[in-house]
Amino acid sequence: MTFENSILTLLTWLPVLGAAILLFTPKTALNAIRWIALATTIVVFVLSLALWQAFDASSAGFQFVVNMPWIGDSIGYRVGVDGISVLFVVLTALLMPAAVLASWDVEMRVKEYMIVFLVLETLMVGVFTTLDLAMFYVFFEGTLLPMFLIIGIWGGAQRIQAAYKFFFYTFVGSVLMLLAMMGMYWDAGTTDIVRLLGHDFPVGMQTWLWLAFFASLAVKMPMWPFHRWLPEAHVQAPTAGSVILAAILLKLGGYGFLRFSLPMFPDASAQFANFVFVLSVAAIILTSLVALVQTDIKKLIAYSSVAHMGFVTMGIFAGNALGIQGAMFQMISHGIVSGALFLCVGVIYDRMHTREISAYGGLVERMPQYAFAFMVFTMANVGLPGTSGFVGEFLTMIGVFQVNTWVAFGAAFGVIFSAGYALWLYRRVVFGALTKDSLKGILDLNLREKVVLYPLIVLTVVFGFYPAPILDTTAAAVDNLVAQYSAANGLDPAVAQAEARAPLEYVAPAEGAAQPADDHAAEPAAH
Amino acid sequence: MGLEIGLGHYLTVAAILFTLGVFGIFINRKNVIVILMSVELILLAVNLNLVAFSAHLNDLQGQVFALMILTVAAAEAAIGLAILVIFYRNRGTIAVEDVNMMKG
Amino acid sequence: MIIQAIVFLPLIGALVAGLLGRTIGHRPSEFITTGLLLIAAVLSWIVFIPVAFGDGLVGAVGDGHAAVVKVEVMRWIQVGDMDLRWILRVDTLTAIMLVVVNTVSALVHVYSIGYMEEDPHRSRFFAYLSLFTFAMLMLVTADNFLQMFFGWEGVGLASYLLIGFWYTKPSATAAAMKAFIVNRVGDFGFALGIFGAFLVLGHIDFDGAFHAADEFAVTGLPVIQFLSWQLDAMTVICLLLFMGAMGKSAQFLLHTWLPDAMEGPTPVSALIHAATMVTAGVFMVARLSPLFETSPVALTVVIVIGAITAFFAATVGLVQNDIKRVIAYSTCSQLGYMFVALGVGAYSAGIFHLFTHAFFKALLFLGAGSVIHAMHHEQDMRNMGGLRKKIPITYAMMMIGTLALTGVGIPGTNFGFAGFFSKDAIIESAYAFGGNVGSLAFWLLVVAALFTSFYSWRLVHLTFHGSPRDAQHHGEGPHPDPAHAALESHDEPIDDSNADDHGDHGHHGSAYDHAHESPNVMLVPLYVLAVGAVLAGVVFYGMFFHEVEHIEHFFAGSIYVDHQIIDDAHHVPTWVKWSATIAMILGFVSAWYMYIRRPDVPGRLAATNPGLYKFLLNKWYFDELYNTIFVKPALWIGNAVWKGFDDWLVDGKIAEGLGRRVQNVTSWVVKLQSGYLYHYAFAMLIGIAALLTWAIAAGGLI
Amino acid sequence: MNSDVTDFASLAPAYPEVLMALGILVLLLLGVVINKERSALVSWLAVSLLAATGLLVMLQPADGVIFNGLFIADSFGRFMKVLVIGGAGLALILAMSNAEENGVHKYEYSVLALLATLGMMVMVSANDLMSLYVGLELQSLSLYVMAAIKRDDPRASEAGLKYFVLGALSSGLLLYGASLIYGFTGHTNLGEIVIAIANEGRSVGLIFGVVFLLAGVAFKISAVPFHMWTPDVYEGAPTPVTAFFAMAPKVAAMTLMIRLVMDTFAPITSDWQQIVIFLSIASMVLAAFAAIGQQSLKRLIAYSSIGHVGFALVGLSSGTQVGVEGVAIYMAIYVAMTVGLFACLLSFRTDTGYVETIDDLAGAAQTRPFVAAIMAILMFSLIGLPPLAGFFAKWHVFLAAIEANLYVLSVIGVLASAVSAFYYLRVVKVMFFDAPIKQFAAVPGELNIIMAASGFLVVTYYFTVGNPLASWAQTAAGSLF
Repeated sequence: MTFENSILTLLTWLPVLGAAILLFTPKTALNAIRWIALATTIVVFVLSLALWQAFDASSAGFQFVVNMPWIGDSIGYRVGVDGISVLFVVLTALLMPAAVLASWDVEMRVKEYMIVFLVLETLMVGVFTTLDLAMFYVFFEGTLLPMFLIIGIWGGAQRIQAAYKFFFYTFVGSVLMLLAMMGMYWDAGTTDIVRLLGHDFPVGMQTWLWLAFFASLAVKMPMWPFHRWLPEAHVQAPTAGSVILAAILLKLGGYGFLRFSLPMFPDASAQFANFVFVLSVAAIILTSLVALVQTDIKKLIAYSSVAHMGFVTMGIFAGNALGIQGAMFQMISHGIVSGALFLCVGVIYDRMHTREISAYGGLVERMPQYAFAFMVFTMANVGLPGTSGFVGEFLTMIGVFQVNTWVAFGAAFGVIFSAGYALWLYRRVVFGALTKDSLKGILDLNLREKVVLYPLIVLTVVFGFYPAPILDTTAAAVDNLVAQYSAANGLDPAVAQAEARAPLEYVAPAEGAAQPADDHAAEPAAH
Repeated sequence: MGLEIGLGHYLTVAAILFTLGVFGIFINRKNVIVILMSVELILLAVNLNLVAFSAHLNDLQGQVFALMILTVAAAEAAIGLAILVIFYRNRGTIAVEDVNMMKG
Repeated sequence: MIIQAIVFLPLIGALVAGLLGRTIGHRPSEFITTGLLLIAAVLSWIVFIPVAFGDGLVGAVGDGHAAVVKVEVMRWIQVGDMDLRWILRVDTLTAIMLVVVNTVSALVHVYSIGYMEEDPHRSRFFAYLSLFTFAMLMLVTADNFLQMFFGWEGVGLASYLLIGFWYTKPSATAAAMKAFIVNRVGDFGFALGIFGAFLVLGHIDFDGAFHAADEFAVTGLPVIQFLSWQLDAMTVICLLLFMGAMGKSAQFLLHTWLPDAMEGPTPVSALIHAATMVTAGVFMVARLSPLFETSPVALTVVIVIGAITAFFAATVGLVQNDIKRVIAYSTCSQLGYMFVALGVGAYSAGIFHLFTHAFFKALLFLGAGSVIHAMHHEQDMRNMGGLRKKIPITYAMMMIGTLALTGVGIPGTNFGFAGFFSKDAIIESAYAFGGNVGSLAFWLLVVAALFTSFYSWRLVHLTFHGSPRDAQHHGEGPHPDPAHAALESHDEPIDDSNADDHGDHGHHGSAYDHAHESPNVMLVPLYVLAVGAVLAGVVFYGMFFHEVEHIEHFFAGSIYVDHQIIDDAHHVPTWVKWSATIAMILGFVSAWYMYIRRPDVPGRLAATNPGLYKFLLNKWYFDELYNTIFVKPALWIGNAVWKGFDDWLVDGKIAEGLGRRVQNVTSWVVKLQSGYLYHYAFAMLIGIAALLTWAIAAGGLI
Repeated sequence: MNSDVTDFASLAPAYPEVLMALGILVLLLLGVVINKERSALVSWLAVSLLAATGLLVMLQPADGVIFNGLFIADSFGRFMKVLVIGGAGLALILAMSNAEENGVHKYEYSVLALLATLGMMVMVSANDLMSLYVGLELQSLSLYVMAAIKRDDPRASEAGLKYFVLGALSSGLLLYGASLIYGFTGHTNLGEIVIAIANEGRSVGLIFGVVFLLAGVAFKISAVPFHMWTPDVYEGAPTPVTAFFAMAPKVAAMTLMIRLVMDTFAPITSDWQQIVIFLSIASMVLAAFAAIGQQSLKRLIAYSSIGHVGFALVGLSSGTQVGVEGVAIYMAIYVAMTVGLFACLLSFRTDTGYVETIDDLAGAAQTRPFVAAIMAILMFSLIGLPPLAGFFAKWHVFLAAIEANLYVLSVIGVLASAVSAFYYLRVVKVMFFDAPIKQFAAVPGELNIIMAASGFLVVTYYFTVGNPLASWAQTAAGSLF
């Protein structure tokens, strides 16, 4: 048992241990339950920071690896993280304490609530740390279970329908991925992801595998037009559920694309890249427009999540370092920002018990601190430079511009529309005169809410100005991925790397005045 | 050339008996007793088959099998009748159409 | 250190006032931010003076392109070979901007102490002002595209916050949103331009990009596949970048936000929407002049857009009634001038106008603020008049600003206000550029100069001359909605009919009666700016436009200097040199005629040409047009996709439809389980038959 | 032909069966003589007997073919026998609480269950059409009686009658098939049949025989379209009896199916594969849809079990060792889940009797959180949701199908599992999301233990039993090849 070989196991299963302790805590000891849950998540968070600290960013390979066969020939106990997954672990661990704190006022079935959340944390961390294909599915799909309960038990009025939709959309997509994984097992003879990454799948097979993975990941992401479950799930889920859903669970899709689709099925990925681009741009433009006309705060943010995930898929399938790094960053950033936005909604929902935009207005009058926090996250959502939201959007767009200008062109509309819906929301909720009687007595952030929101503000701004901690961590792994992807598609890796001088045509230097453009270039003072 | 009775004929007769038995089960809508008889008919067809094959193959196993079936069929009939009796006690009818409390 | 200090002192001020303002109180917040800004302003001058009057930038390194000082702050985005760092870059162009930004900002800070005296959120206001200044400084000291974009969006944010400062006013928050979103439309192009520049030039820092652009002289111009077309890469990039400039500098088509932005407190209008932020587009084009020089097409577009804006905004300015809106349209128009200068290749002239304009336009705005302050937040000129007696100092300052704006001076001599030098330089350059485009630009600018003169004097006459017309002012809130009022009221107010009807301008309690001169804390900034408005032209004319050698030495490679155009501009025919002045005089005379001599004329003119009048009054109906072709369709599509696609098709028909199909199948399947023994037996037999058939047929036994 | 059983030691492969048979006789006698009030003693002794037999199976492995080829003992059989015995034993334990109310308090019930179990053990070890038939009938006849054991209950007697009539028909079908196979191969011994088929090839008569025989077995595992009895019998029979039906007989019949197709009909794999695939798809799809329409919990479980047979058959369809391994694991997990499920079902008692419909469970999560939690876990597991055991069961069978390139079958299968999720989730929804309407009676201790054990295994499958079970199943499947 060294740090090297135990840290991931510990990180993954510690929350379940916490849940087990809760299981034997009396149901009425509400505070004990809350504190145990919080303590567990905080310990996990600290451990995740230790993991990040110990992580060697210069290496592209997997670290802290444990690899042993376990069930039969097919399933093993394999864990390890690389630059792509380690940050998701940290993100998960970061947001769980926030989720627990945001749920402090939950009164109904607190014990079950905390247990379910802790189990969910194990599953989420497990997705990112496992290096076994089957276990990936186990964790990936396992998250359905607690989330179904979270939405169904602690959700809003339409919670049952929402929980069902959440479940079925994801489940139907995922079972196809399961079959694809089995096909991969038989083709490669292992479920060890490390070995699968080195395996060349036949091109014909890749197409089918890619599509099967797409069926699952696109729903999870969610990509347009498989997104319909998301607004409903978000609207109905309790605050912490929305936070986790938006911040972590959506990232499973992007992580899956990065871990499987791109490196393992490079030919199919290249073949389907345009398809993904079309859906991504549709997501960015159409769902942004849909967000524009929402009347429910959470729904609006949910739709904006779909749009932001469009940037992620677009960046991933740009297939170059800029795009993929951008997608990685966008996912982390969106995790923080959208999580925080849902926390913000939770703050006012806890006070007013409505999510209707029209029920609010002029909150800044009574809640200046809240207005400030909400403003920061709104701006990050808009992608303002200096917030973390910008870096990801920028990198994905600049990455995809090198591949396909149409896509970048379409995606850039997101820049406009996101400002539209986010600011309009802010205007209607926070600005304006405080005329509604129901709002007159509303209180500003309390200490607990500050403890949750302020660190996220700091992160949002810090990563906007200094994204290096994230980008440096992912760089080696992403470069490796890009090199692999490019090599498989017969591209020159140097081009796909950020060097980025896509082959340009040059007009031959002019001999005389025949070509005015050249003439001009050579002698700018021609007028 | 007189008609020589061969394996084919036995099998045909058995098949007819079998079919009769099967039809007896699902055409009959009146009485459960008829169903029990149809079941016996099916078993009879099987026995006929076995014995015919046994003779044809010149192998005793088929006849042994047939004897076992006879034995078991007896037990089966006994149990069947017993169940029928308690059914009748509970419901006062043994019409097949009335065996319809549970469905869906 | 001095450069870091210049850039980061305002940030410190902003953070202190913003985060701690509630704790430390308003007054300390004001003093801290203002004090830090003053220091920054002084430091800016310390940087600038050697550039202007000495041997050039202190500590500058000639890197082959420009004499420049670079200060690396920290890393930013490093992905693959894209290496972005926070670097403060100072060269002559930046030094000019530092002076402009910090000086005006410091003065506005000082002014605001007086202007915002009664506002309960003063510390927030000062935090925003300082934040804006910081963002603007980041913009002008940018060393790469992205840092510029950061500043670009940062000033956008500050502008958003400041326009919406009075958040209880729906019109203010709407205007704030509009400003941000319209700017985002420009940024859409800017961002794509950056992507394209990175793709084509391979560098995202300016030096690398300029070097790469230089190499095109050898290699020939690149062609890229943009969307579906093979296009000249540099043209595409420059046009996209220019789109950003159009948004930020409120050029024709993307100008609609600027007049609405006047909802913000007046100091904000002076700082952001006149002197600094709106000139960011001009700065950007000048900064990227080596790139724009590779694309004549793009430059032509810059000229045409600039000229149209100058003309268009001036026409609208003719009929506006809100004092700030008049100045806002004037700003728009002047920015058009600057772009024309840039487009024709006279970058230095454009920057010159930027420089002088900052002084006199800030002066005008702050003067207008002083008027508004005096009139208790009355902004409608129809309710003013005769104020020169009440607020003589403000009147004097406004006169100086007006003289500078209209470009009063004697051609061929060194007598003239700031605007005279810079505006004439632009008009002459436009003429010198020649060709259809040059002629068009020249004539549009001259007409615009006439209009400028007219609306400027109209403003002065309506506000300060004549008799007070504020009787109808009673009973209105402190923040009337001028946009609304302007749309509602179609009568040209000038024939004092209102005043005559009510006749009681001695009426007790009118704003006029209570009008008072502003305190010194507001007047001192006016004096300083007035000095600039008078002297900025004559002192700096040599560096910006007089001689090519001088210009080159002064700018030290920080912008592209086109010898030809500047030489040509100095050798235009005499009538061209006089044209602007004549236009100015014509404008003055007609304004005098219409508003002093015969005040009934404007009303009659409006009555006889109602179509034209309404067209101008409603700003060429751009808001309505955009509302119809962009906003409403966007909302309609959003609704249609939401209700039609998401809810009806995907959810109702596919997802839940699938659920209903399942239910249908279920009810059918359940019926099969009839409960009858014979059905069960039959099912088994059917099963056997099917299996037999299948096994034998598929097994090939038949 | 001389007997190959010459001394007691040569009976070694059949020791468990011998022990069972003797034990049953003793218990029967005991039951006759002891006081009626003390019939619970017989139940406990029956459980002990099963436990002893189970231990004997596990601890004294003896491979071999005895009784002149009628009986075979191999590790595959042992694996399945342990499941059968375990399932039977657990079902007996389930029957003990409130036995009187369920009509299973009579000592005959235990004895019948043991007899049925003995029949199943013979089925598992059958190596001849005759022993197969005898074992099957011993099982079936006992089950018919068990279904109707609550004599004064009209529904139970209807269940018994339906089961009997259709069972008799299916026996007839099976026998008819057996006679045809005998006729066309000349043998009743499975080992000799396989040689004969390999030598002589296929014929229409043989295929007829195979279809009839498999149809007879399919009835026992309740594969569609031979499933019709299942919902009615499950609903009508007392719940403990249903629990018994749902576990051991399925395993035994499935074993028979496996042995027949993998061993006896190995030379005509492509023929039986078609049949099994048909059964599999039909079962999965029909069960998924039909279950959605159910209100009765027991009917729901009936359809669920039909569906699970379909999934198990997916593994069998592959015709490979991995497939058999998968089915073996599937059945083991299925038994573990089913026993827990019935324990939950028996725990939901109101003062007026057992809950019948799904809606009766409303709000159970608040009134009976432990039972509801276990039930929810089991429901999720039955869906096949990871990380629960049900997922690993599906993983193993579909893995085999994919290996055998049965893509269409696999896709239909997973989609059917998605549809089936609908009705499992409904139970969770009713228990967890709805408001409580009923008060439930206290839960007997042994049920709590069974539920806890089932829940524990299902939840911790990956860590606890996953590994040993997989290696054991591997060994077991290996013995067939």
